[in-house]
Amino acid sequence: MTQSYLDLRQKTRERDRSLRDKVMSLEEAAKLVPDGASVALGGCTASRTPMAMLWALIRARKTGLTVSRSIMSTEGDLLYASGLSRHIITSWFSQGIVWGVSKVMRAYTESHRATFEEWSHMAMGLRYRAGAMGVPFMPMRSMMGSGVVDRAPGARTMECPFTGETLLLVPALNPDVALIHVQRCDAYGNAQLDGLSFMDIDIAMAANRVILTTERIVSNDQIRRHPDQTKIGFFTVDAVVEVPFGSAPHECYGLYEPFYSHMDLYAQMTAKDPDKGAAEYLERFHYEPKDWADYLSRIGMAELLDAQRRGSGIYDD
Amino acid sequence: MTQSYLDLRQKTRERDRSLRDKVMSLEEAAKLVPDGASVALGGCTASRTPMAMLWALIRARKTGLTVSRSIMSTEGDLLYASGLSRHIITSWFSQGIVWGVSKVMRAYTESHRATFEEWSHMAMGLRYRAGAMGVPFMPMRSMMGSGVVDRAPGARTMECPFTGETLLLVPALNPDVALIHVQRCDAYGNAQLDGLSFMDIDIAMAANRVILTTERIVSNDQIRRHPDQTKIGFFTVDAVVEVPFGSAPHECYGLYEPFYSHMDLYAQMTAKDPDKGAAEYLERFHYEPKDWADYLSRIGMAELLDAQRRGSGIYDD
Amino acid sequence: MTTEPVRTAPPLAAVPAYTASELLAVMSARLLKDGQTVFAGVGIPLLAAILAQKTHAPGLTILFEGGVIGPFVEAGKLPPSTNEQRCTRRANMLVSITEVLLMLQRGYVDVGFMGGAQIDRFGNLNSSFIGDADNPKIRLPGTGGGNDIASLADMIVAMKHEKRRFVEKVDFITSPGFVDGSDSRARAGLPAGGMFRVVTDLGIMGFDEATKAMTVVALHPGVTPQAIKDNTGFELPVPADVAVTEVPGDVELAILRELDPARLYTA
Amino acid sequence: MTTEPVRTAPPLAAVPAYTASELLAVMSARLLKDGQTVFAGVGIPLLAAILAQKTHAPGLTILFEGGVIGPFVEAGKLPPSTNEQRCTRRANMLVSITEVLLMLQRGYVDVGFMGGAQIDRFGNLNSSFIGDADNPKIRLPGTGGGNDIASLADMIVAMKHEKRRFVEKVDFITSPGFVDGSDSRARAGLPAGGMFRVVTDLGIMGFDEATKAMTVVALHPGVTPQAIKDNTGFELPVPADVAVTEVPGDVELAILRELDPARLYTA
Repeated sequence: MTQSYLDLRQKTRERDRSLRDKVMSLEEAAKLVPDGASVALGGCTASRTPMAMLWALIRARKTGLTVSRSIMSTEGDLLYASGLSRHIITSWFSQGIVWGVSKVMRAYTESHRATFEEWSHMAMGLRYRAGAMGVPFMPMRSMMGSGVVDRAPGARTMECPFTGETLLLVPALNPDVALIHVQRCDAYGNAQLDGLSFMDIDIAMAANRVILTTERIVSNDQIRRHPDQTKIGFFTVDAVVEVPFGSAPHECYGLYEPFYSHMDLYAQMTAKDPDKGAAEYLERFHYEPKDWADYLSRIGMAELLDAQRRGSGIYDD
Repeated sequence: MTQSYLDLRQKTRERDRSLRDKVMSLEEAAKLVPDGASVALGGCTASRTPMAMLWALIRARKTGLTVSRSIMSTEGDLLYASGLSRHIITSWFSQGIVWGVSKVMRAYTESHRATFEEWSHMAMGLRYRAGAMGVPFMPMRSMMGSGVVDRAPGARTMECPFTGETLLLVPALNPDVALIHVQRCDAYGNAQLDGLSFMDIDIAMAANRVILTTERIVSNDQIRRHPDQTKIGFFTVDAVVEVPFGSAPHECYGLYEPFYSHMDLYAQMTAKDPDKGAAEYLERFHYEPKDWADYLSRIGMAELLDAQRRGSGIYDD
Repeated sequence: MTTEPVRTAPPLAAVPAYTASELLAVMSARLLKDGQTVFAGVGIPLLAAILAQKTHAPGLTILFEGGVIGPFVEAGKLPPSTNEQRCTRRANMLVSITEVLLMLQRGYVDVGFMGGAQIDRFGNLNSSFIGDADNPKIRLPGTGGGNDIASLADMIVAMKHEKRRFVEKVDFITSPGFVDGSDSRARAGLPAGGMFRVVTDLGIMGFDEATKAMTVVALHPGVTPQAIKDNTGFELPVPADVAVTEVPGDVELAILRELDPARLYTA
Repeated sequence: MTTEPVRTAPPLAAVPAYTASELLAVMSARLLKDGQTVFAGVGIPLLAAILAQKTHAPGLTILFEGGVIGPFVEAGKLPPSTNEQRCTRRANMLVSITEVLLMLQRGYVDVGFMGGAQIDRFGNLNSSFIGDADNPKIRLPGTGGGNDIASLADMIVAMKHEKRRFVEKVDFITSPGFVDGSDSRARAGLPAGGMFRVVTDLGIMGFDEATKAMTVVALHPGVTPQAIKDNTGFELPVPADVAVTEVPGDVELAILRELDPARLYTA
């Protein structure tokens, strides 16, 4: 599971890491994710979820992915229901606290049709961080004494050679592909994030391929005016796709909050018969729309305007 | 050397970490640094050096400090010559490449009057990072095969339990006190850095006490308008001192570049007889000035204006 | 994000002036001290922390798992999770999730404060599985940062007091309390932190210094020792001289209702 | 920041059109390929990298140890170290020092490029001690990031070719080359990276694939095999069919002189 250093170096060496235009469509970017790949998602819960990219992968009928994220919300349900992934690695998995426990997650895991591999939130973060740093593990001080550690593949305790203390070592996570949605980046993939960065910076460094979706593509000159705001560097990025409202119905910091009515609709659709409800949801919002604008139209213009008004409010006094 | 977790926690627990006014004078802040303490310095080489705070400590005739920094420039010489510290832990130690090897460093180390403990630059960074994370070590992949590792106290190799590879473990560095100079912070110690952050964020998290000097104290409201720009949090900070040109004759990003003529003067003064030259320099610029403004006056107004003009130029097109 | 929300029924003791959730929030808030740093989950913990800020602890610092330090949440705009932009309102600092959890590990946090779905005699919490982990009756959302917080900070847990929630042994330890009691927590690799208080709609519980078993510290007005024992799935000692809490005050209740006018968390 | 600056005397071969430092910079620049990522020290390495950017490698990405990715240094404003604001001019990204060094460890850097004070047969570099480390004749500034770069990247070293600098065994290994030769570098825990080229005012050296000992790859115009051997403190093989480099071109020299009008690094 943990990649040897030489393997990791070799994969990185083979990538074209130069400053070059990487702009493409969602459909082209989807081709960069092979069936069966391990994929990490940026954002957290209902925030900066790379929804448009997942939407494209579901439409492309990809299968067999192993998908990791700090915390999974509705996108986790859709991964299971579409067959895009039946193995999810995360620390918490449900639509969100106000909507209670996910019925779809329960249906798939309790029937053993899918796996939810649970790690503590810090362990997820440190697994990505080890991957970002090019070392095979990180030492940490939680998870021990719990049932979580017993079920976490690869986690192991060690006696610290400096202090004699018991530490937990968690294995590096170097996903094949990372999908990250950002507020803005340039055509080369220099991304500047506003607000909460979650685990995205480590994920981008850890992955062997990075696909950025972005609300806006800006000029390289604009990026260079504030280089200390660049949080993901072009040399880690392999594809750039401009997708306005690319996290909908989740939020994108400073631009739009979650589309709450639509989130409620999703919860209602999946409440009674999760399998049927999720299938219907996928049909209506993923398979049928002719393009991303059509997807947004089906969510609804009033919803979009409301989410945008609330989103930009974070900068109001 | 490596602090046990319970010791580290206890020290942190005893600190008042609340949101409160911490503004004081250089002289008051100097009292927070006991003789013999281990002290980490922010910045790197001739950039954002906490020069004013060191100046105050030298004037307060403190002694016996163990001082660490990513890279030491002229402030290292002054630590040796003033007796403030005779044990320096760093990765590179000399005024700067253009001035060649430091004569003062050579005089003190070659005569065994002082110690220069050498670690690789990444090892310095990872030692602070381990300290910042609250773990006793970090694994890394350099220093091995060199003479540096043999002389680095506490560094040890391990066989990775995940990959079988040989890794180096470097021990956490949790300094008693960190001295960090920033462009701006509020009275509580929320600091926002522009440009290069060096190792300052990790140092602030790792230390058991943090003294910030700042070019300007701004309102907490101003900080809260851009919370994602806060790089050092108030809860790690114990003292805030406003000192304009607090890194002079070194640089502070976006505000002033190094005072090159003065740096040349220092090199000249210490070139022939390093002991005598450094003593004279200390007398003239550290012991004699009646206050910080007098120190700056002795460096010279024209020098200051020139450094400031060059410094602000980084934002010009 | 730690556990499912505490959706409580009307309080057992007949005090119609406030709901069980309001009682929980008020009692929890009073446990927080001015100047402390508290790592709070959404729901009752967040409400309680803001209530404390607006009453006796104006210098309380709140941390959210999303990477937020020192925010001031606006009345009527409670965040739906600790990882969304509403959490960042007027914050002092935003960092990554990993960084904010590492601050906890480094020791900068005084109190971890979360809700609970199932707890046992030694304060272990379960938010992962009801039934056998390999073949669960219910797959719950999991730990989130709950495990990290419980492993590294002094804990306050706010939850509804029901026999099915207060069990002899949790089905699964998601977030460790004192594990098997006495020094087993430290022996497992967790020398710092541990359960401090469990606040319920019936009373406030602490833990015996030696055995680390749960014990009652105070009862809410109108709650008898027998009532709390009857609602607990294990032997819960009630000292003869047990304290009785003060009922929620009008100011406390008014603040809570202003914060959560839609009654998302306090119904 | 890696080693002391290369302060060279006039070139041995009588080609008055350029200085030894200019020769070093030009020859080094030609080794860099378009699209590569190069971790550069100040002095000749930086000059060479910018020269490459302005000639055959416009897509070359420069990294500086101070935490700078993809800057465009201005002519006449060469930074005095890799850790000051001049390094950040029109950069794509600024990160901490630790992060930029970790990018190297993660494998994002193609080439490490630094100066050298003392090198041995296996490409080990010394910038720490002349003489015995416990009682040195000269205490040098130390490794900086030199050790990290040499441990983790494919290395180009630019330095003056003198017998006292090219020694059988360095007094102290600050930055490892191939350690004791053959597979000893990998066995020491350094499976990746290693010496690629050493560029001097006399020629360009590589390393034998099996033994990892230094060998001549090319000589500069006018330099004889004997001359390079005479200036080397160990047995340095020169193949019979050794290549000869092309003299620095007018454009290359013009660019260098525009970059460093004060001749800080090219005198």
